[in-house]
Amino acid sequence: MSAVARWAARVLGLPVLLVLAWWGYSAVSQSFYVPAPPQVARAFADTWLSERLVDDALPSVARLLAGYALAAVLGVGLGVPIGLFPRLRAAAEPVLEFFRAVPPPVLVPLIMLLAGIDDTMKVLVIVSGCVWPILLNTVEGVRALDEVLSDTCRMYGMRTASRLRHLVLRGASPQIMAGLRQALSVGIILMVISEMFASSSGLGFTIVLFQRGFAIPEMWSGILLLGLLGFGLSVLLRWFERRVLFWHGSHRA
Amino acid sequence: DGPASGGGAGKAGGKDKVTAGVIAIVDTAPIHLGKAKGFFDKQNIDLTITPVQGGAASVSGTVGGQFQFAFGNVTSLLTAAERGLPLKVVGNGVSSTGEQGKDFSAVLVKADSPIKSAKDLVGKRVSVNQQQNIGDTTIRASVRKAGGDPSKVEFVELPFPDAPAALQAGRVDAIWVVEPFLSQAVAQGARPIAWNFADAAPNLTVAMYFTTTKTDPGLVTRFRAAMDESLRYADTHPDEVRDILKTYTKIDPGVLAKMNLPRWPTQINRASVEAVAKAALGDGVLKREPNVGALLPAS
Amino acid sequence: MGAIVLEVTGLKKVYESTGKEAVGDLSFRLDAGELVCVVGPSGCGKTTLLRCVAGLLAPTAGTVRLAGVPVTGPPDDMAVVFQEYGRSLFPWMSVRRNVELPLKEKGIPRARRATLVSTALAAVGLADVAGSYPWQLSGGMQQRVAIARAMAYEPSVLLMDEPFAAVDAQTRAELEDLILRVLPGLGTTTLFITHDIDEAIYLGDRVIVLSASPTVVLDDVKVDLPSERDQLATRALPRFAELRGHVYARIQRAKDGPENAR
Amino acid sequence: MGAIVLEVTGLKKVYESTGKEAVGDLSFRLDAGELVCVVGPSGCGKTTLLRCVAGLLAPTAGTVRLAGVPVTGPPDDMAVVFQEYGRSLFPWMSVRRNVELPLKEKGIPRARRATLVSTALAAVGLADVAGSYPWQLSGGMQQRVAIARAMAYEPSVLLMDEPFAAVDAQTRAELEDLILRVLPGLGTTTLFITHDIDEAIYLGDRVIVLSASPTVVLDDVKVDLPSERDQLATRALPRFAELRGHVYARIQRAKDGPENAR
Amino acid sequence: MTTTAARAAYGLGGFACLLVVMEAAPRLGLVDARFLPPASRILAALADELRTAELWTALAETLRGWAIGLAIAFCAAVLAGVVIDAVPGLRAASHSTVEFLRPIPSVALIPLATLLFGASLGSTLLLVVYASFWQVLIQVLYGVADVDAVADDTARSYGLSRWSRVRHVVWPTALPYVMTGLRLAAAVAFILAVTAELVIGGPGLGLRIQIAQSSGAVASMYALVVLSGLVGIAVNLGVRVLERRVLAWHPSVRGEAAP
Ligand SMILES: Nc1ncnc2c1ncn2[C@@H]1O[C@H](COP(=O)(O)OP(=O)(O)OP(=O)(O)O)[C@@H](O)[C@H]1O
Ligand SMILES: Nc1ncnc2c1ncn2[C@@H]1O[C@H](COP(=O)(O)OP(=O)(O)OP(=O)(O)O)[C@@H](O)[C@H]1O
Ligand SMILES: [Mg+2]
Ligand SMILES: [Mg+2]
Repeated sequence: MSAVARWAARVLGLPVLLVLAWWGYSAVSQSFYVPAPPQVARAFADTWLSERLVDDALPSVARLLAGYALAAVLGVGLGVPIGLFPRLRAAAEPVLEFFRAVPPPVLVPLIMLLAGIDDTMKVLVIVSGCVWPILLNTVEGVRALDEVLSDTCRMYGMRTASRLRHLVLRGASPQIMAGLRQALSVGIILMVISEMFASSSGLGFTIVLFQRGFAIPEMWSGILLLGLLGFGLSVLLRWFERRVLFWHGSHRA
Repeated sequence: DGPASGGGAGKAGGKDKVTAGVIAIVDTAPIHLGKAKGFFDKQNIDLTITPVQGGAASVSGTVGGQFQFAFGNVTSLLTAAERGLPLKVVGNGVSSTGEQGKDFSAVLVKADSPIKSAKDLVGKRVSVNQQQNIGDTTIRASVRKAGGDPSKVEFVELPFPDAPAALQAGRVDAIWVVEPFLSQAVAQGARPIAWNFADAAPNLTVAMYFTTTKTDPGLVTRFRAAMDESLRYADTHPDEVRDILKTYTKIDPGVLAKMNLPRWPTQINRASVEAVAKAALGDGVLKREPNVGALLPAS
Repeated sequence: MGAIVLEVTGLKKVYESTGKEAVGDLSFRLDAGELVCVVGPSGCGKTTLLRCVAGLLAPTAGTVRLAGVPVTGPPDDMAVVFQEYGRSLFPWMSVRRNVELPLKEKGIPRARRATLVSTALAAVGLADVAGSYPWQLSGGMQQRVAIARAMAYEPSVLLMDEPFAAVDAQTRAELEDLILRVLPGLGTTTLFITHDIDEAIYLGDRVIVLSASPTVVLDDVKVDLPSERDQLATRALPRFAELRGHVYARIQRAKDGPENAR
Repeated sequence: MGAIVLEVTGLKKVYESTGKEAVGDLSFRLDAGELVCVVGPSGCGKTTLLRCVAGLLAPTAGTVRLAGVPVTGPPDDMAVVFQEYGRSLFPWMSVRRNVELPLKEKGIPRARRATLVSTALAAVGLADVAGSYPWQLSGGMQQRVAIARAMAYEPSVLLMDEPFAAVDAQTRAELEDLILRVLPGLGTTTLFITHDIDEAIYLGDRVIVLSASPTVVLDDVKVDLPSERDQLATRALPRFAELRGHVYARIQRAKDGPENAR
Repeated sequence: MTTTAARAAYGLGGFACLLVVMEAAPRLGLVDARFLPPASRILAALADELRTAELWTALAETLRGWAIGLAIAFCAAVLAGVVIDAVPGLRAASHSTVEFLRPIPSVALIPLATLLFGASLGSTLLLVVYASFWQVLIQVLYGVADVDAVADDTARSYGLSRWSRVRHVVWPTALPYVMTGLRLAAAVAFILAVTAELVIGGPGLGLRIQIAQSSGAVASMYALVVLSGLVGIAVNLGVRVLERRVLAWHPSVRGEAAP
């Protein structure tokens, strides 16, 4: 009982405080754009506890997961060689930094030009944002590999494939996990942005539509859903992380 | 009044400091022109024009007290009013020419497209810059007028600048664009099949200037006066309009010289606003019958 | 013994980051199957030497040849026990997997691998922690895992850098005897760095005494003790004490640097 | 000697991750100013004991008291030399800064700090690498930096975990004598873990012999040698050999675990 | 081995490849040159742009919002990360909130931003700070978790105060992560500074992009995008220089000098 209560206090304490603060602010400001929590809750129930969840949210989440997975593969796949070879890094970094600084609202039209306006485009938009934290963290994680450990691998004549698998990926995994965590929320954000273009359904599209239609409680309910989605996915990621990083100081029992 | 930052209203040298949130497009040429001509100074208004990107931002900026006046299209304003936002229209913004083939807004298809008229849009994919807004409402009007079933048109959102490329690549069947993209796309081989603003209502009022119900009525009157003068001047001096466009847009000079300009009458076409409201209600864009009378100014 | 396996000629290493000349001018040879111990003061360049021999560090001058071939990268069939034993184990692998991985790489079939691993772990007294992770072990146990890994690999050349530094006296004696028992059978040529003079004499066919850095070879002592060695009997031999005294005196002087070397 | 400084009663430590009972039931005391050496087989729980005494690990049962006060976290005025010397140095600080940081924290004025740091570094023979970074040093040099840091701190309780494991015989002897020379003057009470029995007897006022884990105290040997010690003379005493033999025999049996302890 | 000059040469080489691709793709008809002009035309438009004074004021305006926003976000996130790590239980208590707030897109905050600040610097700052704050925070949280147990024990046993431990042990350990966070946040902050101007209005580079976009001036639009990219490269160069200074001791940097 008390353990459950303590757990609940830990997980829910801060959110409850924040909701109360929001409530207080909405009561004081009386602003049209800051509805009170009950209003948002009602809007949430009306809006999302319906077929909308299946029609709008599910396809969005599917695209999000596809983009995220692709970004993870791409980020790690590129990050490892870039981290391992200083010359490749020197050559690739300016180009990558160039693309990294291009804002999605102008990148999206370019992607539309090349990939059309359907799901492919939306997935690519998600990839285009998610890949950076994973890539950068992978590169830095690979660069920071323990020298004694990599010398050990070299001494025992480990082939490239197994060196990648047993040393590089594992050794860089704490930092890669940081990148994966970053990318999760970036992915959700880009899911919304991608649906601001060439869409007629989707979670992000619906939120933007609410926003433009001045359906403010509904818009906040959508944001609430995004937050819950982020939280839910992060719990999954934490579970995964605990399995991957069980050996790391931060996770040892 | 709102937080200190942003261009709030205030007195400067006996003049009212006023900030207007306005999209940097062809439609808003009069306010730029009027400012350049000193029409606002004449009304003791020290006007700052702040570019905004769309209706939602101008509405929230106005409600938040950042702008005293802003520019928004009819559907956006009707939606905001339906939601109970305390908005009040000041005066006309921009109107359709009402002439088929000579308006500033049209639905285009590829040169070799089998689509010949608005009726053929049924079952097809049409791009609009924003859904549930004036674009799809007026296109449905075109389809209805041509005898098609407007509920069977599929809309996707594409910003105007990106629409011609999507059309060329065959990713949509038709696009809705306004000037200068209209002239540009036509020059690149696209073919207009419907003039949706002209179809929707005779001399459709497309957008209006608005403020909040809290703004000082004296200031509103003076702004209206300056704005009306600007509209009249713009409507009668198309060359100066084309010149002023060079200052705040980057429209290619070749396109600029040839493109169709909208009309800028000072009178709001109430009937057209009510028609749009009715159509929007019918299409489900609006949920309730809006109180058009309360939104529009008395005269 | 047999042919020259390892030949170090005029080796010199200057660390660029500090400009420190760690190794001055080293030359020596190892014959096939020999076990040669290297002693020298702390910081004299033993580890540096080992890393050059292993092909992990490019010498500033001089060459290292293995079976006549100049070493430019880590050679095949060589195993190393690093001084930083803790960092040389994969924290994400169990002890067993740590020992097994190089064998897998070498292409040894599964059944043989399992035997090699369990034999090696049992030999270092860690049979019961095969499933543990390195960070669940004590320092000495970690070091023994590194030793087990090297032994299981059955290398033709083995480099060990103070491999018994973290184990207690008795375990150390057992490990010394393990080395003496196993390596000759495999024909392994071994370079064994230690700071325990008794150990060097007890284990080695020869003892190379290094000076303080910049390092040179101060002495290359042939250990003419009976090849059958025993912890109590061998160490009690008068010749053992003699050699010990000799090496000790050499090292005493070694700390004063290369000038006073000879 | 003086009052009881350190009192370990019924200490027991079970590592939860593996369920391993590292320390079974340990009780002993240290008087003020005493230097007590702890020997025991590899993996018996010496480091675990030290970490419990340092307040870094919560015991499963039993208590550690320092000057009568139960230890719940790292106590004031205590210095530790860790077995993993390499990881206990901060790679982002020069050697000098590594030694200086705890002194700064203690609030020692700058001038005195500088003296303490340079004295300590000179004492361990590292005066000339004060500006280097730990990763530019050899293993033995790193270990000596850790020792210098502890000595400069002038703690009232000093815990050392195999502090001379990585240095050569001669340096080791010098460091032993350094300890014997400096600590009594400071009145420091010292718990010194080693696996070198000779060293334990040479240094200690007492030697605590631990069994294999789950650890118990196997023997607590009073070293009744003259308190003035000398590397050659003391080690040559018949009593030294006697004590050595006694402890060695104890340890021999220790590996068989606590059942066969007494 | 890889000296600064060599690195620069490699970097230029890589960039040249990009330009070749960007020139070739429209010319070979892989993309429609009307919608994506070849690199030469984009660069010519960029040269034209660079000659106008407005561009430089716009750039300065954007960079101002970027710099202020990044500085606020960075300091706040580092502080928050360190506090979350230092106060027992706070990490667990804040986890759900952090994970809830992080995925909220800055674009969704636009109404709130315009409501509070209109099309002023305040709006830009709100969006910039909100987006880049999390990037740094997460890196800090992972970085502080990377502290070596022995190093931390050492600090604790020598009686280092909590603050000293943060300063001398936790912070240097987290620094490589923080530098990555800074690089991530710098780009995100720049992207949001531009996007905020693009979406809300407000003077700056984003507004110029938006005007070019809504005027159908494709080459100018891409010229401005290229300019954003170049700014990104410059920022990264700066962070790399900083990194070589503050992480000189770290394997990732010190290894660079050695073979
Ligand atoms: N990465 C490095 N950068 C600069 N100097 C170094 C580096 N590694 C070692 N040195 C220096 O080279 C010298 C020899 O170091 P090395 O590690 O080879 O000594 P060692 O003989 O193994 O000593 P020990 O017995 O203490 O391990 C030392 O003076 C050390 O400071
Ligand atoms: N983090 C841990 N998790 C689980 N078991 C551990 C952990 N640390 C140590 N042990 C176990 O506890 C026992 C005692 O370890 P400890 O490090 O105290 O030994 P030690 O006496 O210091 O040995 P050495 O002389 O080899 O350093 C060992 O069996 C070890 O496997
Ligand atoms: Mg060494
Ligand atoms: Mg230990």
